[in-house]
Amino acid sequence: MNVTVKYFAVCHEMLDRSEEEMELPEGATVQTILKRLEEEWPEIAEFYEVMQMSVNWEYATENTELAEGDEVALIPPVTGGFDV
Amino acid sequence: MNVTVKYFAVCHEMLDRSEEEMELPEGATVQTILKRLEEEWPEIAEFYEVMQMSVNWEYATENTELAEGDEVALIPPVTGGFDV
Amino acid sequence: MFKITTEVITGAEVREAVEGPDAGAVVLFFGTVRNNTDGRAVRCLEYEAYPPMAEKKMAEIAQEISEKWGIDRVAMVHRVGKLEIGEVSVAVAVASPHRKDGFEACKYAMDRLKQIVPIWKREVWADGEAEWVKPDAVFFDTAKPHKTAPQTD
Amino acid sequence: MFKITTEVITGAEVREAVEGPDAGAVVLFFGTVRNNTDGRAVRCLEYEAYPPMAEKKMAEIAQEISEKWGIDRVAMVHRVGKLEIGEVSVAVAVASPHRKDGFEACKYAMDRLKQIVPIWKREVWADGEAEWVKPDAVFFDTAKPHKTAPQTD
Repeated sequence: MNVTVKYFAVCHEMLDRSEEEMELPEGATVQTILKRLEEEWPEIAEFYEVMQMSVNWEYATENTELAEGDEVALIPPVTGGFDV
Repeated sequence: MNVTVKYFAVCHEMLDRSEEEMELPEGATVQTILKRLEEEWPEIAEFYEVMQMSVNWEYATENTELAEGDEVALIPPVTGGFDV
Repeated sequence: MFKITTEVITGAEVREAVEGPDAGAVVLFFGTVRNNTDGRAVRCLEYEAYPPMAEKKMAEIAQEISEKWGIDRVAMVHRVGKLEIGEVSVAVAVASPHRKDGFEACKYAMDRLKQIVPIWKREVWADGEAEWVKPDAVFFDTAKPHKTAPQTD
Repeated sequence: MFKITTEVITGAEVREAVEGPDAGAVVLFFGTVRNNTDGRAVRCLEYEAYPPMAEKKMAEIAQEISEKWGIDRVAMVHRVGKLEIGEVSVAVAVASPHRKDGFEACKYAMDRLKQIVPIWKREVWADGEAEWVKPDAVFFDTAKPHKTAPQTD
């Protein structure tokens, strides 16, 4: 199946792209994407513990299962609004 | 001595004037003014317990002593701003 | 900026009075004239103030805020005269480095304004009756029409 | 009204979205770009968002406010792109029948916005360095210049 993966802020910068299509095996989860990114750029794994993931605009876990056409995103810690 | 006395809102309406000059004996206090108003319009005394007085733009008590040129005001319960 | 005005309040006046390049959080409060009070239809409101004392008391509230929160950017404006439904009667702006303090200080300003600032409201009902309002209850039902009350629409 | 925008935020957009003849208290919050962060001079800020998810999360915050306070008039707008000192990054408006609820709900909206709405800030310092910010600390120091960072003034 094919999914779209989006990268924002520091992830966008690290991976040097803002989104891509990924072909994944049936039964793939969010974890499948994280592992694939780690192969390409090992440093990104350091940020996994502070990062969240979303599937179709909703926060998801590593175990969330994916389906054809899903929009997945890596969500670094959000810092919108006003500082203090 | 002469003082200016100001009436607002419901007091303005009851007394049918917004201010007046009052000639008072030496040693007069806010109480002196309240008594004089009560003689003219006995009903006003009913409101004394919920009303405040000011002398020269500062809240005062019945016993506040007055001086020549003071500006005194009857302050009905304030209701500015927004209701709730 | 602590002001009693007969002009329309836009909000820009209080906001500009508190904004600055080092103040990141601005909290504003607007009180507007509602079309009803406890379900009774309102035609308009009339506000009267004792302007010099009202402005002095507003400045005192700002001083209290400075002492409590260390916030020096506070502005308050209250309109007087006849106000139509939806018009702004009062605007308060507070700029602060921390948003939590800004919300608290702005709320405090409104609470104190209603306690100590000499401003009075007269409700003109849709049926033409009018009365001065007192906190939590009608203070005085006017038997005779008030001088400045609109008798027709 | 829950919106990510590249346009200048005036405040009128959120205020108009919540105002009405029966809503008397309007509380607004503006977050503006400060000229310094912890004393270090800031040249400008850059915000990036995930717009569809950000707008969805804003609507969820409004739903939480509706459940907690029974307030249905909430509007939020957040700007993205490069913002200069003094410009508004975020505006929240809440109209309510009671001012206490309005202050609480507006503060809650800002608290939640900073927790769950996918928007990120990059600080561009006066000396030209830039970094993505994380809550309470710098998340990541960028070794290479960011694609959209201004390198000169």
